[in-house]
Amino acid sequence: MNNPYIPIQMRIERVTVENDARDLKTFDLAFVNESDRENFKFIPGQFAFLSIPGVGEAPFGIASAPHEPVIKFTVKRVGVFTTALHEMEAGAGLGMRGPWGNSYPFEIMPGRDVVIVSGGFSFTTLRATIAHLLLPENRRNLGKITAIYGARSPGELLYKDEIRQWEQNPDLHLVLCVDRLNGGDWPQKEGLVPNVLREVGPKADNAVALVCGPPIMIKYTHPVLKELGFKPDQVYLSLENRMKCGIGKCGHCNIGPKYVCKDGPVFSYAQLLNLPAEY
Amino acid sequence: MKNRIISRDELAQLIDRLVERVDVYAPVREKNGANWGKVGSANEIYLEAVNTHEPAKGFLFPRCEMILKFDQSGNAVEPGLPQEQVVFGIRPCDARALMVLERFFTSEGKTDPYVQARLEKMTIIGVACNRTAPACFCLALGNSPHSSEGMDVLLTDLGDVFLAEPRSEKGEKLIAGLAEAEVKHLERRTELKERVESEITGRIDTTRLKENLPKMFDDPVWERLSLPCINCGACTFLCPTCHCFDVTDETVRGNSARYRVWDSCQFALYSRHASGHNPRFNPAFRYRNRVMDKFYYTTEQMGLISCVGCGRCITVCPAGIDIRQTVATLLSFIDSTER
Amino acid sequence: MNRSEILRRRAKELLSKGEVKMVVGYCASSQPGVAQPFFATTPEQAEQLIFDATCSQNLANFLLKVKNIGRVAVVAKGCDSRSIVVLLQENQIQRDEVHILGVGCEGVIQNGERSVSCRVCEYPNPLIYDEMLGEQAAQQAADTAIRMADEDFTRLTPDERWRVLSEEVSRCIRCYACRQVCPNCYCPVCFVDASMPQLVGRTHNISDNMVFHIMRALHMAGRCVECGSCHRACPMGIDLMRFNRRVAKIVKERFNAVAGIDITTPPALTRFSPEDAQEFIK
Amino acid sequence: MPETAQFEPKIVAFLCNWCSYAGADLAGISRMHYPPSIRVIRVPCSGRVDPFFILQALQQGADGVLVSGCHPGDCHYLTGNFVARRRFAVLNDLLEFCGIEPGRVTFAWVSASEGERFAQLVKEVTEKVKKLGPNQKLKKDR
Repeated sequence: MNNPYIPIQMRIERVTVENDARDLKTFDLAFVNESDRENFKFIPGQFAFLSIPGVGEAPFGIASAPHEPVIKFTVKRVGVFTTALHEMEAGAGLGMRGPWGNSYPFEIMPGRDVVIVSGGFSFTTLRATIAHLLLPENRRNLGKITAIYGARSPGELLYKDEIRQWEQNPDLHLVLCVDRLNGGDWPQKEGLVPNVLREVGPKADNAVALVCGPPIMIKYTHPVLKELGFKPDQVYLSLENRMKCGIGKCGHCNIGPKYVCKDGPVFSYAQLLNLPAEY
Repeated sequence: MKNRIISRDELAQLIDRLVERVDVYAPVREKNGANWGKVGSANEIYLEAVNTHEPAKGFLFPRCEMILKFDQSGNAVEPGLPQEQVVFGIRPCDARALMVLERFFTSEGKTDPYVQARLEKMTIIGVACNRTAPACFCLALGNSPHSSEGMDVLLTDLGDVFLAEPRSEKGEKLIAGLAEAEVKHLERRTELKERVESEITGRIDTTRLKENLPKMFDDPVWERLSLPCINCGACTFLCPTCHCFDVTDETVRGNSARYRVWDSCQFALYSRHASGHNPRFNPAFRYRNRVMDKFYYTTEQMGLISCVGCGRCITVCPAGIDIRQTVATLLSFIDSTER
Repeated sequence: MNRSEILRRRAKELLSKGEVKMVVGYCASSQPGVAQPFFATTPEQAEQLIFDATCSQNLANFLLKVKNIGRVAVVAKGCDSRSIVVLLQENQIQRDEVHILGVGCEGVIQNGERSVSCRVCEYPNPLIYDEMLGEQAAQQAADTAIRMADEDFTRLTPDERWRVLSEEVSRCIRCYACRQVCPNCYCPVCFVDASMPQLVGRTHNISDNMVFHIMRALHMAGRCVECGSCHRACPMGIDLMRFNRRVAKIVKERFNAVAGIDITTPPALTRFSPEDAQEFIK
Repeated sequence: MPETAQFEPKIVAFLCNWCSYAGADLAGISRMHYPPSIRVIRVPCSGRVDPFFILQALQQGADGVLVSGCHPGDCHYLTGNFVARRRFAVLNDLLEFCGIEPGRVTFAWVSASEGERFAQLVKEVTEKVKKLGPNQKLKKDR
């Protein structure tokens, strides 16, 4: 009987520091034994638990797209586990459990425009989604892809070299914005994500909106999407609650009767409307 | 499956035979009442108390359990399999609670291996209630002091003998050689059943709860209902169907292991994010979460109300809160708003 | 007119005249022998207020919970009033926001008998109040059995004392009812819940349980009013007053201080005197 | 308790930075010999020593704890050791009440000039803890 609590062994291939404060790092993990790769099939939007023996476990959104060779996680140093993880260099081993949760609704995207709204360092699963959607076999049956990604300052933007290329990519209308420009050579819009979204004003009919960011950003993005004409079942949110097991047993991540780890983390806004605002 | 009868001596011998083979847990005498204990012989068993102080939850889902041990190179090693154990003298509400926990931990393809392993190694022999306590309200939720859900064998004390009703092959094998029950025994049991059921008066209208509780979520009544609640974990830890747990790692002198320990949605940091954001920072939200989970959320998740009416959360609450009154206030509130 | 009636009459007056927004008191609960903290905000609700030997919770704890709704009246027994003094001294509540309805107390009950802390209580009447409801309670002789048991306990060898206390504490299921029911325990994040780093282990072992109870007793030094709420709240029936009685005795003998009986002298461990004994220091 | 010859006690010593730590330095500089049983943790003042540190030390395998600060009146922060004295008084009595053997946890005042006295103090504490044997109470062994 397989035990969902046993992590599979992974090895850190590469660690890239994402911001000047050095408290955001991206870890590229490789499977120690290739056989584990088969039963780790995931879709962008899902998450996994990283495990360090004796330190603990924590859930993180998978930042790499399924077609990429390594499994990417971007982690901010906030507590005991993330500090221990940040002290690890390439070559170190750690455990990974997953993939858990559902994914973004790729099955309803063909033939429609896609609007991606993201803020802060939760751009991880949406980065995976964009990379996945830009694959030729996915891109061709999609309409316009608009992505709005905001951060506090240019230094805090994740995957800088990648998003520079994406800015030039004709298949994707990427708008980067920062709360305050501090000079840098990188021209971006200045302003908060919800305002920039209103400015960009993507068309709502036949479109799907994917939103992921801190609770405060989600709170102010909804009215703007509503203004632009997005109906609740067109908007999908990736939520983040405290999680301890990932398989819907420990009870921590509940929003009303639903568990974010099992029934989410991606919910349509229509679903959330008849759930208590406990996220 | 044949109902049989078993005398007190035969029952004592049955237990003493079991004790040689497996660990037998049963209610034993404690300061003011009874509580679970491992018994060495039948005469240590004490069935006079209406129910044990703690529920039988700990046998299936222990308060602290090692789930993984890490060897020197950091590989995770599963702990050994649990031994065979017999839980004797469990009351119908607690047995139903074990069934609720089983359904929760093994639902929808994501089975918890530790609870599953214990389930397979557990024999449950229940004893029907012939007396009730002021806090008992199993009947109010449609259960009964004589129900046998979650049991392998249900015993009913008829006075001179016990009526033994098997509910699984394991149970049937256990009482195979005994004399068969006659009609008079079954009549005596029904008579006892009606008498004890008459002692529980209140009824909770569970269907109206299911329809109306979702609408009650943002109602200000919760603020007032939760004022006396001090958000301790007593009710959740003593509740036979509360299943929340925390996972924590501990390293002592070099060897580290991962543990699963009981947690409570009443604790302030239970739902706090790493960023510090806490969706249920307000004590009233946490009290609401427990009542909603017992009477509404689990009906959505598993199609049954997870409260079994054992009354422990009522007797143990330091603030004297009665969950029946909370539910009654909610229902009366629904009436007033509906008019 | 008994105290419940006086209480109801006064509560209705206070509420209807708008002198207070809420009267924090007790009402009957469904469980025999245990009252329930009750928060009357309208004269009609005040009708349910009672006061008798079942009113065992320390209501000072709830003052912290309702302190932002304006002026509040609270029913205060001897020990409750001492807790209010401690909370005032520690600036947790403002004196002008609390209207204290003092009541003499003959001791509250637990499982039908007088609670262990009431049997040795020396302050049955409130030390601080705005008005007294009914007569002062008579001072009852302390139950010498408890004093004798404490004496006998100290004569045991260290190993025996440790075995007795660790057996008690091994039953602790860390539900924190003792902490949540105590007016003195108002830390936003308790040291037991601090997880960065995890100071006290969350797994079940006697060492962590003992550390929690020793530290809690130490945090109560010079502040615990021995109301016994923690002892009565413990679902596992652990003898918590054994720790608190001892700490209160140490503070009384060493610093001649008793918690919450005089608002002008701050709690014992927030001050010092050059002449403090130091016989135990090398 | 049997005299366990080969038992080398592990003693955690919280030394206040201004007096006792300097006293230990002086003992070292003056080549005074004292048993290598103490593990020194430097704290700004004896008032900084939270009783929880002492309990945690005993939990994680220390056989004895020594807490030493400036003599009353010499405190660099004026009142640190006065406040600590009351805290240690309650802790000392409560630990004894709980059954921790007297001598397991020792409090002392050692000034910066008392190198000799510091060495003597460590000898005494080590002898006492050696006689008490390894600490079992409060020890967290999983």
